[in-house]
Parts: sequence; structure tokens; C-alpha cells
Amino acid sequence: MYVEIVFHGRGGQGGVTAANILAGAAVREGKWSQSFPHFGAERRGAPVRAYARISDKPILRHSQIKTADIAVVLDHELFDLVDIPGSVKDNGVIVVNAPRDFSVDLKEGQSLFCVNAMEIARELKLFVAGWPVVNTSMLGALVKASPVVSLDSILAEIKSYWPGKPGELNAEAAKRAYENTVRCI
Amino acid sequence: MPVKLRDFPRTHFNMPGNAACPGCPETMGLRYVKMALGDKAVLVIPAGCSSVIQGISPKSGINFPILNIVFAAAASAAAGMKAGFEMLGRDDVQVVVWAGDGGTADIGLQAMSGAAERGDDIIYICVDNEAYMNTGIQRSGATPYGAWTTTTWTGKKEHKKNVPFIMIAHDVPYVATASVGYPQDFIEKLRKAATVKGFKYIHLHAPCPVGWRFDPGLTPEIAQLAVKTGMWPLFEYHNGKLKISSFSRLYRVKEKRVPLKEYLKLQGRFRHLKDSDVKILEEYIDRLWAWLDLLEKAPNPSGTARDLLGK
Amino acid sequence: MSNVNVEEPKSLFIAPVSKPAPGSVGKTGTWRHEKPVINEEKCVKCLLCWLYCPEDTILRREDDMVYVDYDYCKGCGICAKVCPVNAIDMVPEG
Amino acid sequence: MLLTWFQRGDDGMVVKTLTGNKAVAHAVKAARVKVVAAYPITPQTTIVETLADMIEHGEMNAKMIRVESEHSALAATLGAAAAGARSFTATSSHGLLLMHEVVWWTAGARIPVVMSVVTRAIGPPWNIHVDHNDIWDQRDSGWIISIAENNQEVFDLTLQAFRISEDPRVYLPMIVGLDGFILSHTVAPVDIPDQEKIDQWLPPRRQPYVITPESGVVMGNLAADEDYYMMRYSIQTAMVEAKKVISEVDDEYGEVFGRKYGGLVECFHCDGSKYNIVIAGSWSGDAKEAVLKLRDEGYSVGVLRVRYFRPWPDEEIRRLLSTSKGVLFIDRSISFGGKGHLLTEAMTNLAESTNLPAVRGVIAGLGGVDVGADEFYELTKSFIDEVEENGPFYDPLYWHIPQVYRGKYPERLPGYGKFSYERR
Repeated sequence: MYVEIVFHGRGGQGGVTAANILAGAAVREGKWSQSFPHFGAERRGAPVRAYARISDKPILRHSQIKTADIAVVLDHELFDLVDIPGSVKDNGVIVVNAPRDFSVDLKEGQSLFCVNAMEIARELKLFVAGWPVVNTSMLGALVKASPVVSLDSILAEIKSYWPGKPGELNAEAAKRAYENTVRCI
Repeated sequence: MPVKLRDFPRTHFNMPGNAACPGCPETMGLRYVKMALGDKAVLVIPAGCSSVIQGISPKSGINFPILNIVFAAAASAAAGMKAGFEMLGRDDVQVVVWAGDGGTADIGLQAMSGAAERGDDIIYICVDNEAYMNTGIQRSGATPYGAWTTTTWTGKKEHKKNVPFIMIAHDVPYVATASVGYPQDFIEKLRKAATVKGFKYIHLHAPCPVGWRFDPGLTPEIAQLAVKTGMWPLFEYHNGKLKISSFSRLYRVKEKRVPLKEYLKLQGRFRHLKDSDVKILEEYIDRLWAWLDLLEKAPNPSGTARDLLGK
Repeated sequence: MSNVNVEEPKSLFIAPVSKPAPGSVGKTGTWRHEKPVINEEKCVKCLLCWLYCPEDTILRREDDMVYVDYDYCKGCGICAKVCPVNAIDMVPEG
Repeated sequence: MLLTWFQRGDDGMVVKTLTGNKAVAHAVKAARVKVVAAYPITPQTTIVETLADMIEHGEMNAKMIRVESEHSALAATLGAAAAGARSFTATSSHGLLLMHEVVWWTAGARIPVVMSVVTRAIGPPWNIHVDHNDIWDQRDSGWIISIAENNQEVFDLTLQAFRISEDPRVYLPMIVGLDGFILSHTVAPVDIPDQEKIDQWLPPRRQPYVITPESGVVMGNLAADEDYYMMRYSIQTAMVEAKKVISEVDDEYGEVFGRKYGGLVECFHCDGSKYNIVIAGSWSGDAKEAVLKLRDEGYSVGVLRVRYFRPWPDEEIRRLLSTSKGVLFIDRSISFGGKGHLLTEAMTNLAESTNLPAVRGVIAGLGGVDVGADEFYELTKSFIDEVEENGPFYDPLYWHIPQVYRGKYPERLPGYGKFSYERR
């Protein structure tokens, strides 16, 4: 098993944190992992990327990920700014935070999974500095779309990342997202 | 507490047979540091005359343990040493920087400013011979107006950088000026500094016979004339309060000051000065004292702020 | 309490370390052109020469009468200049 | 192969997913460092941040000096170490260059300290990405210089650095390199051994002298030229001794903590391989992947990963040159007007070699240009195929031009064409 995942988000949305949590969750399962930000200047609100690798063998490579197996898109409007289908393989999976009726052109063979993480954040009153928190929800959505790690590992890692109440809340968001993620294309 | 010469033991305060020039003010100053701080001090010495004065390994002509260090890093190396001693439970060790005016006013200013701002618990002594003497008398930021050096052949065109004032602006607990012409005053100030926690700065005026072009027997006299002409006021700034030291108090009054020419005429470096240059220096002295006057009369905001910081 | 061990190096080790000692550049008495000679009859034992001597070559006897360490005295003449009773003469040498 | 040590939670090992920089901080904490002095610079900054956090929250009993420059950072580190405290600093790129004077001073003083160098390009133009010119720039200074491949090795090397530099046969400061962003900001699993076990393994600080009121030691005053010369000779002696110490420490560490890397170099299928890549740093893993693929295709090829640039692995390189038909050097640095650093160093071992292998020196990845396993595969394959087809050659300056510029610039510069041995 060897999977590469790219997280598309905006600066400040927590894409890097999501990638780190995913890497931690993989280690909980005895897998090997890496996560890293896109190494460039970051500005709040601008499109940014983070990456993760998960494997059942030690990961040797440290080079950048050009086309991933899975893309997690923290904001569906990024499709207008970034070539998201081009960032994943031809048979790749894209998981997007979007309303249920969201539609977009993909490459032949790619599939799209949708979840409305904004709605979950609002339901749970999960805001940080006025921003709805979607990154943890999208981890739930990711493992529903493709079980690269188990939901339990994600939840455990979230709770250890933010001990106490914030962890509980973020874990709940991930769980709800897991339950509500559907294939839309 | 007045310094009684008879009380000092009959030991070496400096190691004779070192590489200092005859009449050197730095070895004079180093003796006073030893007299004041005794055997609990280690020195940090950046590049300068005092690196050379120590002489040749495996002996050293300065009677202290020393960390010699690169030119720009004296204060930071001392800060590190102090931290090391603290972490090893050795709070009794005084870490003392002994740096020249180049190593303080110019290349070492940044490191010193950093240590002062952090409040590192060290004594920083700038031994000021008013030029880069070690490399052969080049002007420094601390060279006074008009002085001949080998990089200002017709006299320096700018005034001396006032490092003690810069250090007062850092709001450190102790700043003082001293002179090798007044050893007791210097020793007292060192002893006081040793009781103060935090960053202590003492600026020691140190006339250099070689660089200033005077008879080496005159080092103390020239140093005293700098004070008596008002050119080098002795003062102490402790916890936000500035006080003119006793040896300088008389010269607060302009008329009481020894005429500046008495100081200048003994030094070859000022031989070329015109009357107009002397006037510029006299005005510098007046301005210096006006500043001191302001600081002396000023309320004591620093003391209050420091109390609030709990220092 | 210190938990550092100064341990002898176990390879050929030459470090740039020294210890304070007299004569780090030799017998600097040879630098002199004039030597200070103390007139013990005039001396009032004020110790100013001892205080101002840059070289630490004015030494004190038990009774605080001063004498000169000619091995190292560089002959700067400060002692003679600071003496308030002119008890020190600078005498030309060799 | 699963991460088995993770499941061995009972024996006190803790697996964390950490960035390379956090791995450094954890190793520094585990080594019970007493004084940290550092100045922020990308991509080193999170080392300082993490240590400040640990110290302020009482997880680590140390004093942090937040200096105003890197020059001061190492000076303060040296000062603390001279007083007898185990001390540490970290920097990158321009910070390291600003510090350079004190780098030499520290080694000359023979005072062991440990410094992380998070490798980064040197400007202008500003560039914060990985490049080895900053770390190799310190090669002449008398520091032991190591460089890690992954975050686990970052932790292990940093911990070992205290042991190695404080060994009485060595008494030299040590740099641990880790690639900027590629390791410093990448999260990966790191096994942190039990503190008790670390305390048992890492002895209390040892150093040749301390500068204290009691010791009376004066460090660094003038010395006769002849004495200066012999002090330099002594540093070289210590470097030779360090080779033994490094290998011993690697063995011991392997026994105690279960991870052994091979000492000065890591030999990845390099023994007996006809062709070998010589490389250092994080992208060695990509080269290994390329090699695995090539081996699957029947090529006899391996990787010799340089873990220590100083002391230079003379014996290992000599052996490699003696037994290889071709050696491909991959340098993430260039000595302008000269060649890549790994190649330059290795060529000094050629006179000791019993064989004259084909050599190509590739300059690649400067300023963080990404070079992955696929590209290493292509580079290695074409090198081997060329040698097999045309016989051995010497091609020391082959510029692996970035994809977007490929074809627009020559890969071999005028005067540095391939030099075929037959023509000689």
C-alpha cells in the first residue's frame, strides 16, 4: 500500500494541520507516513497545498508530489483558481467541501466525493478566529471516500492533537463528515 | 565605601612582563578590575590591544581567566558564559567584558545592545583609548573631533559617539564613566556594579601614549586633565538616577574647568588643531554637560519602570 | 553543583590555552631607557606609584616601602610623575 | 514492514510524528542541554520556537538566550560551553554565513558544542529552499559535519552529536545538517527512546578545560606560529580519531536503541555493485528508490550516502572508487569555478584507488529545485548505459537543468565536455 494525498486549501484553513493529523493517524496503525506543506511563501486566503504520504513500508522518497492519488479540497471555489483535477492521477479521487449539488469537470476516470463541511462547522459552532473550521471534517470525508486509515485512528489523532473540548468538537465534526460524505461524480 | 590602598594585599594584580606598551592605560585598568573584583571574575576579551597584551601562550600577562573571542561578539559570549555558570549553579562568578572602544562603539555595539536589552547579568567595561590602537591608530566611533589618526590624517571631522548615553537609553540598571586617572573612583564603581543584578556598563577613559602621541609617563595626568577640562565627565547612572561623580562635580561649572588647551597641547594627535577646532570641542563639552544636566534633573522614570518589571 | 567533567583529551591534543604568569613576552626590563630609582628617605609610602604602575612592577615591602621589579619594569616613568614628593628619579640606562 | 516499534509501547519508546525541526528539539531536550542560544531564520525557526516552548513550560531545564544575531548565537553558545554547560544552537544559510567567523573560533577553541544546520540556499536572490552550499561552506573550519536523510536520523544524529563531540578523543564541535523544508518542515514518524535509557547512554558532559575563576584558563591569546601550526595538526588528529568514535557510537547506538546507520557513510547495495551513486541528505531516499527500480531491471547499482562530510570518509570512498565501474556524484552545491563538493572531495581519494572508474558529477537541486526518484532513475540509467556503450569517461560538471529550462542550456559547460579515458 502506498498512497499520496494532496490537500488544497486557503492559507489559514488548516490544510497543513489536516495533513499532519492524517500522518499521525497512519502511524497509529503502524503505517509509515509523511506530511509536508508546499514549500512556498504563504499568505492568508491564498491557495495553498499540503501533502501526505502513507505506506505500509518505510518511505524513502522526500521529493514533491506532482500527481497524487487523492486530493482533499477544503473549499470548492478553489476549483476556479487551481487545476485540481490535474493535481491527481487519472484514476484519482477528489474529496471536496461543497454543497450537495456541486458539479465540476473532472478527468475521465476520476471520482468526486462531496460533503458540506461548512454546514457541519456551523452546526457545531466550530469557529476559530471567526473562520469555520473545515479541515478536521475533511479528514472524516477523506477516509469515507478512501479508507487510507480508519476513522477511529483519525478521531484518536484529533483528540490527542487538541486535548480536551476542542478535540472532542473536532472529532465530532470528522465523524459527522464521515457519515455525510457521498459520491457526487 | 572609600578605597584604602593599604588594605590591598601584596599580590600581583597584573602579570608583569606582558606585551603592553610602556605607560599603557589598559594594564592600569586591568589592575583596578582585579583590585575591585578579586578572584571571582572571568574576563571576555574581544580583539584589541588587550588580546595582544596577554602575550604569548602558554603564559598570559593578564591576571584573570579569559575567554578571548572574535571582535564583534564579546557581550554575547559573556552572556553565554553567565548563562552557563547559572545553569551549573555558579552564581558567584562575575563575567566581565573587557573591550576596547572599537569593540564597543563600533563592531561590538550590536551584541552589546542585545545583551543590555536582555538584561544579561554581566559587567561590560569599555576601555576607551579613542581609536583602533592595536591595528595602528585608526579612527573609531569613539575618536574625538579633531584627532589625528592614520585614517584621519587631517583630524577627525565628527564628534565622539557617546556610548554611555546609548547605554542609559537601554534602561540598564547601571551605567558609569570612569578614568584610569582616578583609580579609586573606578574601583568603587566596579564594586558597586558587582552588587547590581543585570547589565552593567562602565566606560573607562584610557589615554594611550602611543596613539595620542604623549610621553608614557603622562598617562594618569592626561586622564585627569580630560576630567578637569570637562571633556570626560565622571558620572554614575544607577537605577534611573544620574549622579555626577565627586571628581567631576567641580567642573559642572564652566568657569572652573581647566582650559581645554591644557589637555590638547600635551597630545601630538591634536597638535594641528586651529583655534576654531578648539572652539568646536569646547562647544561639544558644553553640550555634553547640558545633556548631563538634563539627565541629572530628570525625574526617575527608569527606576519606576524597572520596579514594575521586578528587576 | 556542577555536572561537567574536565577530562584529559585522549588524542594528541594541543589547545590554545594559557595560564596567567609573569613574563608572557619575556623580561620586559630590557625595553627600558630609563629606570626609576626610589629615594627611600623622601618616600612617604602613599602608594600612588604602586597604584598607578601599569605593569605591576612597583612592589610593596611589609612596611609598605616600595621597590621596583627591574626584571619587568618597562620604564614608562608614571611612578616618577605621580609621586607627590618627587621621591622617584628616572635615571638613564645603558 | 510495519512500524513495529510503535506497537512496542511498553518498553518506553514513544513514536511521535514530528517535523525534522521538532525532532532536533526533542533530541536537544533528551540530551539535557543546559544553554540554548539562537536567532530565528527560515527554515530553522521552529527549532528555536519549540525549544523556547519546552524551556518556558518547564519541560526542559535550560536557559535560552534570545540573541540578536547568529554571530552572537554561536558566541553565546561557545561562552556557555566554555563555562562547562552543554550548549546548542541552530541556524541556516545566511545565519550560518554571518556566524562563520565564530564557527572557526569555536573549533579552534576545542570546545564541544552542537549546532543544527537546516540547509538552505544563499542569496541573492532570496531563496529559502534546500541547498547544500551553506553547510559545505563550513567544511574547512574544524567542525565535524554530518547530514541526515530523514527525521529519525535527525533525532539520532543530534543525540549522537553530543556523545561524539564530547568524546575525549575528539573534543571538536559538531554540525548536524538537515535539509530545509524537506526534513525541517516534513512530519514523519520519529521514535524517541526512553529518557532513562538515553541518560544511561549519554555520559555527563566532558570537555578538555573550563574557563572558571578556579581554572585560571586563558583561551586564545597569541601563540607562536609553530604552536599555532601544531594546534592545527592536533585538530586533524582529532578528525582522524573522530572516524573511529563515529563508528563506535553508531554501533553502540544500534545495540542500545536498535538503529545503526553505518558510520561515516551508509552503504545501500553499494558493496559489489558495478555502479554507484554518491549523494548526501534527504534526497538520498529518492536515489535509493531509483536504485531499487534499476536493480529490479537487472542493473548492478547501489547508493553510497555520505553521512559525514567531515571527517571525510576517505576509506569508504577509496573502496568505492576501487570497486566500481562507474560512480555518479549528485551534488546539491557548487563551488563556483570548481565543481560539486562531493565530487571534489571524492576525487582526492582517486590516487589511493586501484581502479579508474567512470565518473560523472551532477549538479542538481540548487535552491530547492525538486529532483525525485524518477529523475534519479533517468540520470543513473543514462549514465550506466553511456559507460556500457562508450567506455569509461570523466564528466565532472553535468548540470541537471530544471525541467522548464531543459534543452535551452547546455548540460556540460564549455571546457567541461566529457573526457573519454581512451583518448588519454
